[in-house]
Amino acid sequence: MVVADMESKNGYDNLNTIFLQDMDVKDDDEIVASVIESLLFISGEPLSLGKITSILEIDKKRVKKVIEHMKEVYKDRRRGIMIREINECYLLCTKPENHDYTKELCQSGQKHVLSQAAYETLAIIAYNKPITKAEIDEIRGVNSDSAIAKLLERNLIRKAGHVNSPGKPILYETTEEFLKCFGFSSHDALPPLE
Amino acid sequence: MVVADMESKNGYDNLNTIFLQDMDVKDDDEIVASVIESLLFISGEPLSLGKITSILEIDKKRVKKVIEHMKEVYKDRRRGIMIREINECYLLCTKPENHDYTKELCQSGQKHVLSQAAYETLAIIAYNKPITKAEIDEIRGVNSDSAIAKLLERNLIRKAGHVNSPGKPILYETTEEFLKCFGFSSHDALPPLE
Amino acid sequence: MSIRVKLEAFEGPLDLLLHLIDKNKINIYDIPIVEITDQYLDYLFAMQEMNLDIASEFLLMAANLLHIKSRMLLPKRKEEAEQEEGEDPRQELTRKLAEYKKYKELSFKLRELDEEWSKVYYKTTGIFITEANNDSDNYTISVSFNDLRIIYLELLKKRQDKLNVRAGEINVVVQRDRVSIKNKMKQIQQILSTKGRFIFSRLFVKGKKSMTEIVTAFLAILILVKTGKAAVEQKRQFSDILVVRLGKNKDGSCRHGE
Repeated sequence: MVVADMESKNGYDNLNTIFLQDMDVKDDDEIVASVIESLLFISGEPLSLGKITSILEIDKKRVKKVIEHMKEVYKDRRRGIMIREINECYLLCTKPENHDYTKELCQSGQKHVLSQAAYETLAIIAYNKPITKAEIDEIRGVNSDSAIAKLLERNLIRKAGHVNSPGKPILYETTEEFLKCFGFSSHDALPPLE
Repeated sequence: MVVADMESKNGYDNLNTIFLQDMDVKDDDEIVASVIESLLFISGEPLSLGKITSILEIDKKRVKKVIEHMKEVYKDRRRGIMIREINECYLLCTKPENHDYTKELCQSGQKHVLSQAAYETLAIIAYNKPITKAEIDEIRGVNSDSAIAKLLERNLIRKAGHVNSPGKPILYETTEEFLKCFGFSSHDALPPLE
Repeated sequence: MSIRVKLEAFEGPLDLLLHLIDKNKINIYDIPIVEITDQYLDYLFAMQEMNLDIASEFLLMAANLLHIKSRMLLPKRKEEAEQEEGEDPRQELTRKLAEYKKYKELSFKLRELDEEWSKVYYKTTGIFITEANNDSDNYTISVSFNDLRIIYLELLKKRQDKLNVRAGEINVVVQRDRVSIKNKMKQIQQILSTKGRFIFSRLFVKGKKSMTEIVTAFLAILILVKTGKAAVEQKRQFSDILVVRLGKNKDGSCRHGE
């Protein structure tokens, strides 16, 4: 690469000293961590374990191990970002405790609060997916049409096929957006029911 | 509120432990560093010292001091990102030594490529700004219309007024985006020609 | 007023029943069905009085409660009582209430998590890398600034006399209007030695294309043609004049143009 040939000059943010480092991912977990941080930083979307593994060309177990270690390191209070895991995909986000400051940069606009009905419906779907509207209505004891519409609109739930019975009722399930919005790393990470 | 009564459950990324931290920027540089990292992370644009200062409500000198310290900390080889300074504005970017890996994420759509004509034109403008198109054409010996258009579109150069002569030719100069792309902290930091 | 707000806030009959159970500090597994039914009906009457739209589910539950109540009050025949040992008429209601209660509590948990995690922000834009150009114009390369510097130095070597070395002196440079045939010849030869050919009109800076300069350049080219150092081609009348190098290169080789 061209960059490697750069001779030492002032004014480029000490880029040269950085270049002196030897890069070999093969035998250095520190470099693996550095590359993962770079990758997560540029990726807007959650980055899958598979993708990271294929870019680094090292095995999944090692990537996972390094990421777990990184998560610990990010807990340092000097850090303003952290790693989130969603269904074996990873992404960076700001730490919630900095919200008083970060919110000033993000004109969050209107708060997207859901209704109590929507939260109840969401809870029922999350723990019983896939589930039909009739079953949800049965548990809630009341019609859940508008709650389901709202949740679909917010992409927190999605249709997951039909039941093979008369009327072919639609099944619903929670989405990855649900995991992202509610801080779960996977559907298995939901708090136990009882 | 009901929420407050909820007991601690496993399975949601230990957010609760994070929330336990007390936040007071006023007397803790570590928290200032954390907030700055959060802010730089979410800001797509370079963030000015003034903006950071106004959000944190602490004085500029302290912000600068913390950022200087952070820059040192980012040199840790485990880190994959670093702080760039451009005209008293700051932004996060990936470390260049991870380029072999990061480029794989940025393939189609985000590669750092311009035509030879555009690079020549850019080099001429960088060292001679402000400069007219005619002068650029003269140096290159060919018409630079499309190169200039491309550079303008990429926001690497901008119009910098007119020459006070017949025809009022437009003057061009390089932008902050240019500094950002080529790793300079200010125009004074360009490598000397000889 | 407060009762009205309360009524509208109930998500459904189960929610209302849970409220009553909670208010009366009742064990959900041993509901005093007579009291609860009476209270439930009171709420419905209140709703009716306030002309609230009572959802059919509320009425259905009322019927259900009354049915359970009647079954509880009716004396059972002996064998029937033995048969139904353990099968409490309230059982189905209790099961439903317990199930709903579970999700209602979870919904509070979700609300809490939603609030907390909305304090987290994700990166959306601002990648450090510039966008690719999809145009077909020339080849593409990836460079550092040092490469730019080299590109520039090469250009500089080729066209040394054409450069205003320091930024800021631009106005002087642009307004420079002194042209001599000798300088023009030198300039043209320099262009020819690097490019091999050029289009006559491109020789001029648009803003300062003074008549003197055009004439001077034209004369310079005529001299070069006359001395065998250049040739001119013009495809049609008034079309651009192409100036082509003739004669030797620095290395002694002889070529015509590029």
